Amino acid sequence: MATNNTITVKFFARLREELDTATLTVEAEPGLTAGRLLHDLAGKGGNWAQLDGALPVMIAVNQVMTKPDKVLQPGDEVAFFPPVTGG
Amino acid sequence: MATNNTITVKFFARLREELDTATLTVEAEPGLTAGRLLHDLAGKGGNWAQLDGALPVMIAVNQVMTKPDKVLQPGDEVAFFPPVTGG
Amino acid sequence: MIRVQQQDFDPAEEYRALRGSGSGTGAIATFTGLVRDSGDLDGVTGLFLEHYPGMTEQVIEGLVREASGRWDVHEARIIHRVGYLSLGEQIVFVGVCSAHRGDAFAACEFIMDALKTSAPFWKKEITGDSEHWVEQRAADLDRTRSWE
Amino acid sequence: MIRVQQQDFDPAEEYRALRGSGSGTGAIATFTGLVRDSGDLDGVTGLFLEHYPGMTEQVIEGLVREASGRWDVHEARIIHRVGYLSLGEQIVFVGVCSAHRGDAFAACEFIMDALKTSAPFWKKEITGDSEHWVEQRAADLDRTRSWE
Repeated sequence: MATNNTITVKFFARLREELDTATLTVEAEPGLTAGRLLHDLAGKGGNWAQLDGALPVMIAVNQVMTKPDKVLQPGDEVAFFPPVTGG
Repeated sequence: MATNNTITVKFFARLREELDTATLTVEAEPGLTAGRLLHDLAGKGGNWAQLDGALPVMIAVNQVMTKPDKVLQPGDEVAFFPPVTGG
Repeated sequence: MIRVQQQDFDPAEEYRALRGSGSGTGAIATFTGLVRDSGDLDGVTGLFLEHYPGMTEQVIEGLVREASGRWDVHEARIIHRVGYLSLGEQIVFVGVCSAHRGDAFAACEFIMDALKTSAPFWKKEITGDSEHWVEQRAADLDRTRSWE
Repeated sequence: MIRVQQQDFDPAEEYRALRGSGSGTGAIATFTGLVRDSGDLDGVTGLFLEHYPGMTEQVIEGLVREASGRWDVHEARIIHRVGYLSLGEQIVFVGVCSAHRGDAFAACEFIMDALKTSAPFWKKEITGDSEHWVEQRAADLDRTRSWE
């Protein structure tokens, strides 16, 4: 879980596999949006570059689906994942 | 079952109860339609009078739903019943 | 599989049969109707169900053929009970399996709707001290016409 | 009743629970999804299902609340499996009971459609020698939007 001034980031399914990452922790900067965080992560290059628009990425903050302009707060849990395919 | 020159008439549900008749046999007259037979039976009076339009009566000939203008043949089985209510 | 019978049925058996219909089956939709305590009358304690033997089975076979022409139906299983039934008892079962859920749902609901308006069954509601032949509901006819 | 679990389930148990929901229940609609041999790929031998623990349950609870607001729903029971599943295994169960069949069918189909497009589950198809994350189908999104 995130501590005081951090945000927990989760990845699922194809993203989890291709990024080889289920969870990571980032600093909570004032005004940071979910979309900006996604863009920053894409800047790592390699497979991470796909986060910047190549394929649709869904966003949930604190387990509720949300839009990229959602501002993140310290302690938030933000998840990025492909469109869902259950049922 | 009907013999050579007769038609078997069946009643179901409310009609069977109110007419106190499950089955009867009538002569097969040339050109007799199901609707005409219904009208003739209504002529018996009493509870039979309801067959002449007071309440909807469905008609099946040889177990297939049909319209009143259907001409009956010797050996046919004609059934009169209220709108169905199963399921 | 079409059965008209007095005795009760087990939906679990029907489900097992549908599930065993082949490796292309991805979707099983079922419907079961029960005797409930209010219909045309309140305080219903039971039903009496009459049918037209022979014609009933033919009509239901026709409904299954029609559903199979409109949707991908791997198998349909239909059971309708007749005779006296008490409150809470099972009246009717319709189960359909298909490759896809949309077809399974549509065929199951179509057959169930059409059973109510096309198959020669008649239902009499029984309360503590009276009996009453159920009238066909305009809403049921409308539901069936909505499939046309 | 909402369960997300690895182990198999018995639709007959769920049906019994729905049937026991009260004397006003006249209609029980159920849907079960199975692993079938052709999806995005042919020759599928199994699936791997991943989910987002916690969020999944919240989303499904929301779908049940929404269905209950739109239709007469006495009870809804939903089970979705996760992990590795083989060909023919049960994936998902949705069962709804109501006074009336139209409500039972509609709520059951609505929940099932919305599960496919709103609940955080992801499906990977496995064939003899390859794996493939299933892509969301436009048709599934269209089905869900048709309820709006």
